[in-house]
Amino acid sequence: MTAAETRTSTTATHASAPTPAVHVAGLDRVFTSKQGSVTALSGVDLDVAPGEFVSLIGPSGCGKSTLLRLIGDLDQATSGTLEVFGKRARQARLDQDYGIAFQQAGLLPWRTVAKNIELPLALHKVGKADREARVRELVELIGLGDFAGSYPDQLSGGMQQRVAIARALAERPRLLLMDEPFGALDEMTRERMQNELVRISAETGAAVVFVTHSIPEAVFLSDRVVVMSPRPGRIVDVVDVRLPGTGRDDALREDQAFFDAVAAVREALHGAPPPAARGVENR
Amino acid sequence: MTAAETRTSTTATHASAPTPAVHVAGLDRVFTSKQGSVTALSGVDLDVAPGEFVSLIGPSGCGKSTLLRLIGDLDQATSGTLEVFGKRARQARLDQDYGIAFQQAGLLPWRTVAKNIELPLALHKVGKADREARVRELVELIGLGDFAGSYPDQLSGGMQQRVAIARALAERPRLLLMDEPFGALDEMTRERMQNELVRISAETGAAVVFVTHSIPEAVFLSDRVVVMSPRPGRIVDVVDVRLPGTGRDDALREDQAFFDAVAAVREALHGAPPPAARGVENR
Amino acid sequence: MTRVRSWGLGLLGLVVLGVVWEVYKAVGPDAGVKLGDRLVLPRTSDRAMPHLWDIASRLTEPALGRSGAPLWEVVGQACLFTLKIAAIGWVVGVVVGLLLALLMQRFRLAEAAVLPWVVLSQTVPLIAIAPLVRRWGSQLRIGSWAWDSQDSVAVIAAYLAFFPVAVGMLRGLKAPDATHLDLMRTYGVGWRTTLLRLRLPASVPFLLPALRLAAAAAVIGTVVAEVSIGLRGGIGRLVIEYAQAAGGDPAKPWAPILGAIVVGLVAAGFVALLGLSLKTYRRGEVGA
Amino acid sequence: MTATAEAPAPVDGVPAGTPTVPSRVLAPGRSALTVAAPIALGVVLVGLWQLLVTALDIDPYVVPAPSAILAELGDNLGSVTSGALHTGANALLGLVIGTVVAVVAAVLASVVKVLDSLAAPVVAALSVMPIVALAPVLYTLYGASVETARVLVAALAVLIPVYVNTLRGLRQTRAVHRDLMRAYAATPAQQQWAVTLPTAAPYLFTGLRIASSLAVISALVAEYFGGPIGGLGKSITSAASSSNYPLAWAYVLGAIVLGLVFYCVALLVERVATRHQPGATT
Amino acid sequence: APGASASGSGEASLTPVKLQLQWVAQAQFAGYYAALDQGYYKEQGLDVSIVEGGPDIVPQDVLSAGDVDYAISWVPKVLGSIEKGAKITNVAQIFERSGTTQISFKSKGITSPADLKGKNVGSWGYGNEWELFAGMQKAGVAVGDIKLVQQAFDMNGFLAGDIDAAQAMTYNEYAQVLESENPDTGQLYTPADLNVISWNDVGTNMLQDAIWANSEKLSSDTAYQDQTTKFIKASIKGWVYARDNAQAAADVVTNAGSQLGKSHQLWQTNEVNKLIWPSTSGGIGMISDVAWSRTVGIAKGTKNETGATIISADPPETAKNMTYVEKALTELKSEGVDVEGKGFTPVTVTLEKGGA
Ligand SMILES: Nc1ncnc2c1ncn2[C@@H]1O[C@H](COP(=O)(O)OP(=O)(O)OP(=O)(O)O)[C@@H](O)[C@H]1O
Ligand SMILES: Nc1ncnc2c1ncn2[C@@H]1O[C@H](COP(=O)(O)OP(=O)(O)OP(=O)(O)O)[C@@H](O)[C@H]1O
Ligand SMILES: Cc1ncc(C[n+]2csc(CCO)c2C)c(N)n1
Ligand SMILES: [Mg+2]
Ligand SMILES: [Mg+2]
Repeated sequence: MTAAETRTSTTATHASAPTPAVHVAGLDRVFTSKQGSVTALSGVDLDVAPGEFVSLIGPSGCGKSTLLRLIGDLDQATSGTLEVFGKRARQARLDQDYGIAFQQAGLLPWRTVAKNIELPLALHKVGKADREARVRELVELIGLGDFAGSYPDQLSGGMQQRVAIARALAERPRLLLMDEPFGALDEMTRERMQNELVRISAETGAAVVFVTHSIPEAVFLSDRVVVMSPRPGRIVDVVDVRLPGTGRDDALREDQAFFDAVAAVREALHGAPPPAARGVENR
Repeated sequence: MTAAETRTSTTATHASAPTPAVHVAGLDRVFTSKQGSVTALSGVDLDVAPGEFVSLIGPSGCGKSTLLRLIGDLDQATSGTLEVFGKRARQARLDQDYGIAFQQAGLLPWRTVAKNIELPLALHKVGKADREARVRELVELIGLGDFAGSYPDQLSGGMQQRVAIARALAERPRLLLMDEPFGALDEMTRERMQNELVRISAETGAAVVFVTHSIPEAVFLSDRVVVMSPRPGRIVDVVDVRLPGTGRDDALREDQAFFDAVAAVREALHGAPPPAARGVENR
Repeated sequence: MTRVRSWGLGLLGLVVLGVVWEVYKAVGPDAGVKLGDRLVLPRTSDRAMPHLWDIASRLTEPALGRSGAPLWEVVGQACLFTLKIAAIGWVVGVVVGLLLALLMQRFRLAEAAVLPWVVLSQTVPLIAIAPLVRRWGSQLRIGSWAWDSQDSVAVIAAYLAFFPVAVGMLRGLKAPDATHLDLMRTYGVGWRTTLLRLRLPASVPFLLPALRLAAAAAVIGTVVAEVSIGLRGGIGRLVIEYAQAAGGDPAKPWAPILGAIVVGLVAAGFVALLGLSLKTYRRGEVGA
Repeated sequence: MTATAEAPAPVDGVPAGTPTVPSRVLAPGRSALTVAAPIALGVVLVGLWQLLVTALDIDPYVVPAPSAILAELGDNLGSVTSGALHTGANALLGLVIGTVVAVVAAVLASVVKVLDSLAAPVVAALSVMPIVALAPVLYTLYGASVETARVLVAALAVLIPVYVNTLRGLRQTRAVHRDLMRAYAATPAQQQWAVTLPTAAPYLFTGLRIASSLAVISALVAEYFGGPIGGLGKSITSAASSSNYPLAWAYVLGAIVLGLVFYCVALLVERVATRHQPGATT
Repeated sequence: APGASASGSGEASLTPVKLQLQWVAQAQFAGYYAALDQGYYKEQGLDVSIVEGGPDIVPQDVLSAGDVDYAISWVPKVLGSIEKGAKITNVAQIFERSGTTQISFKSKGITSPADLKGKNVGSWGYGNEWELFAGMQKAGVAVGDIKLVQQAFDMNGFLAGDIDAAQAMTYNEYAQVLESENPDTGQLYTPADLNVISWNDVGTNMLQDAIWANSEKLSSDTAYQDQTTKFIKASIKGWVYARDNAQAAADVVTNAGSQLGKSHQLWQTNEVNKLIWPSTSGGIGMISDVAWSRTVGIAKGTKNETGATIISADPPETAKNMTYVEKALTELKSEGVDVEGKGFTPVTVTLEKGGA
């Protein structure tokens, strides 16, 4: 109980850094259709510092994807402020300030692994030599050096997802947007990918906004976990889960602090305090 | 450690009941294709007692689905013994001794909810009045009384899955075969469905063979968890997870015994003992 | 609302086409536009491109021939005649196509052996078979019923119509998910019940476009066969006969062309209606 | 004209956790079967045909014997080949023109939605109209002593299946790919090249396969309505009109082979194009 | 089909007979339609149905196949079929002259076959091309010297100038041109605008429309022999009617379902009459030996574009048999019918635009 309390800060007051990677204030998104209107997001405030890892968690339909898409300028807010590195989202998109990965790997099936990773570079007219060097670097990073010439249909789901992540990293974005990128993976691959993402994000120093359904995943990866509630989608809680001095390695998964953080998020998510102090993901 | 040890029985010695619901001995399944041959299952022994709830867990490709399909006579073993209620699998299938549910709900899109549930009854020439009574009973059971006339595309994924389960139950089978039936559901729906399945299986007294990727799910639902390993697919461990006197309700999810069982399965699955006594599902 | 809009745009499209026709006719050289020594844009003489209003007014003038009826009426009669034969051909083609699809679905060997020949059958030029069918048919006589040229034309129509049905229906019959097939197997039901309860309903989204293509094919086959064997009464025969007047009466040959389009659209419309009655079985379809 | 059944559009995005098992695993020896079975059936049927004709002494104008057809084919191989080249050239040119126009039109219609609606009635009319009925007016429009009208008949026959299929393909762009291109701030042209067109390619090639043998038949039937001599169509009719049925059928055989060559080449191209796109089309 | 059959309900005694035409209903076949309309066939105890042809219908093969009892076809086309095994016999040579011409606009300066060299020359094919080839051969023009274009059902290719010299039947395509407007003058074309090469003048004319019968049945079936005489007799009466009542005969054909315009139909009737009358061979239906041997000679000696000839040897004796027509003519003469038409004078026909 106390653990949960101390770690839960009800407002997102992390705007101390000069320009936040993401600055969201009073953001609303209402979808109107023939059937009526759905308030997907209502009054969302959030700041993500450069290099910070923030997860969005919440039940299905609470607006996680919508928020991510707004940040990526793949969708327009109904009202509110949204800045990415101090610019308008559209400008940030045109400046290629972020990389993005979706739940489905979304590789182009007619391009090889290398060509898929190369895609954003090719589109932005990066020179051939630079492109090739970067691709070589990235396929090694994701451990698919031997598969550079393979086509997506020759890869397993997990391998495809790794390629998608490499593609998102290709232009060394300062911000990574990831929408349940590991949703389709089996448990073991997922765990490996998590470790890899931790390594990559640490190496590149990019800020990450990460959408997930899994509490342990959010806790394992993040500095802060943003807990959302549906209809209308709003932020109900932001849980600080990074204890100073804890590395995000496999040992963490078995650590008491980890279980406590999971419990805290679980509590924030389900609204009521759990019967026991240790919350646990139930799948 | 000790907890794990006491609960782990390395052989499946539950054949004390008169005729087991499922009796598998020395089962092999080898797929041969142009590319070569894959040993999907090798030397699998398993008995499931009537009314018992057994989960199969293991990494992707370890042969869980294959084993289930063999039991359901949807596929033929390469060698070994397989009996369902003391009969050959084919006979059991023709006698409609089991009901089956797949990962995808697999409803017929052109039939309403009621008509989908009614399908097996209609195919087996159950009288109209009986059919209607049974369908009414089942839609209530799954809490979709108001949706009997709806078409599958008008239901959410979770609702569809419930219909599929009702369909599997329609003929009151003594054995339920379920292949990751909740795989596509979000966490909360999934939890609800688990509770419902527990209730249903208790009410009907059917034996259940349940395939899942999720350790907590397996532990929550089952009497025993069968842990498998891939290439060749074999049973590496069978973990007794039902403590006498524990009910499978929401409280269990937060119980110490539950965490211990999860840890035991996790250990069996990953091969090495975890650094701490409490294993935890990491997604 | 959107329906009104799309109809409006469709009509506008026709108007645009008409305007393009007339404008090109007005500005284009009589001898057409050449690129090198190949004509790329057509001639614009009145003989090659009659004014649209001339085509329209020609329709209201007498067709010549016995009745003295206006051209549109004569062409309309021919449309009905052609439509009737095409309908017979369509039905026969659909039945044959369905049977072939069932055979191929049921027996893998049949599929392997027959399918290539089904494809091959469509590479045989109709003009080669039309007179043959007439000749073979004329040997047939069952009781008081004797084969006549109309039957030959219907057979030709069926020859074209069966193809899309056989191919489309085969795909449709194979369309059910593996899960659904497994399900039927767990119910211990045989091929027939699986066919009735699963394969046939699941094939509807494939069957309907196939039926529409078959309808178009049946009309095409009917017209070509009518031309080939000179069967009197239909659009095809008018194509030949009105061509003879093309020099002195340039608008006239366009009349049977319009007639052919009308017949095709009516046939396609009929299949669309059929599709409405099978709506329940198309729920699985993603917005087309 | 004829186009093979359209499938309902593939579902956008494969559901997560699709089974690890390929839905249909090729049994060993199946590919041998696909070659041997049709040949066996063909041999049986042609044998039966030959037997019936010889046994019943059937006149050639009822049905010529396969042996007679082959004999004529042997004697007139040069003429059949040159006829096939003549007709094949028209068909090929028509196929190319029709495909290019259809693809350009489909791209325009997919980008500018209004064009699609505007074209709808014309497409509907063309797709049900016997193109051959247009042949006489096309000869008048483009001249009776050149091949143009025949090429156009073939092109028109090709137009509809390729247009309809390509347009459907252009609409299959997956949402995730669209988002991706937007995230890359790709220009519309880049989006077309990188995603939209490659996604549509298998559909285009399916249309092309349907159109391939259609182009041959159409070019051939167009000869019927006039134009320079030398093609297979004219040869078939003139052989038949002088009661030389075995020769007529030798030309028909040439037409069949030509149609099959077009079909098989298109099929091959389609296979290659669809190689890495699971569950694309037909 | 209207006018196709004359069978009445109470006349079971009539023998059903089918006649296969070479083309669709038009005045080219006026005599047969007139005979049907005037009840001449019925008088002979025949219930005749007329079967129309079409582009791909080969009348002589329909006859060989036994689908019909008689067929109308051109002699050179049939000679080829006979050599290919068709067992049929010319029992009445209705047309004495050839109606085939090669027409061109005056401006092209094509007045003789020799002028065809280097030109786009139209022909329908389908066995209609042999007189042209013979004429060219006679004038020393090789097939390779011209560009041969298959002519369509219409004359637009000619009118547009794509075809320099087009094949035209005097009774049909020639009239089609004269029914068309000259865009330069806004008036219909006139004969003065055209040069006409008639194969009758060149001397390479071949025998055209004849009545053909089944050789085997003729040789064995006495009822068929008898019926043949009756059929020829009634047909000739029909042709005599068409000669003496051109307008009425034209109307009969129009009523039988022909889509041709009135003036065109009358023109065709008149021109066809000119091909028959006056008969110089001893009566309509008789073949002059000169014409026959010329036809056979050309059939053996003329090569088409593929180098083939129609026939390689003389036709069998059974290719023609004048017994029946002679008998019919004798009977008709005794009935006072003018079967030679020595005094035949064609009518004057004014063609209207579009043949209306
Ligand atoms: N394009 C749209 N049109 C209409 N409603 C939409 C649209 N996109 C999202 N919504 C609605 O907005 C809400 C939030 O959707 P969103 O996809 O952001 O949820 P989510 O949190 O990502 O859910 P999940 O975990 O299932 O992915 C939902 O109610 C959804 O129905
Ligand atoms: N029909 C088949 N033909 C060939 N190989 C097959 C076939 N079915 C299954 N296999 C192989 O057998 C192995 C076991 O497959 P199975 O589907 O049973 O795994 P699973 O444990 O259910 O995996 P998942 O958790 O991914 O569903 C896999 O390696 C698979 O590729
Ligand atoms: C394909 C074909 N095209 C044109 C004609 C034209 N033709 C040649 S002779 C003749 C008059 C007597 O029938 C006519 C109209 C034909 N027969 N076959
Ligand atoms: Mg989402
Ligand atoms: Mg499985």
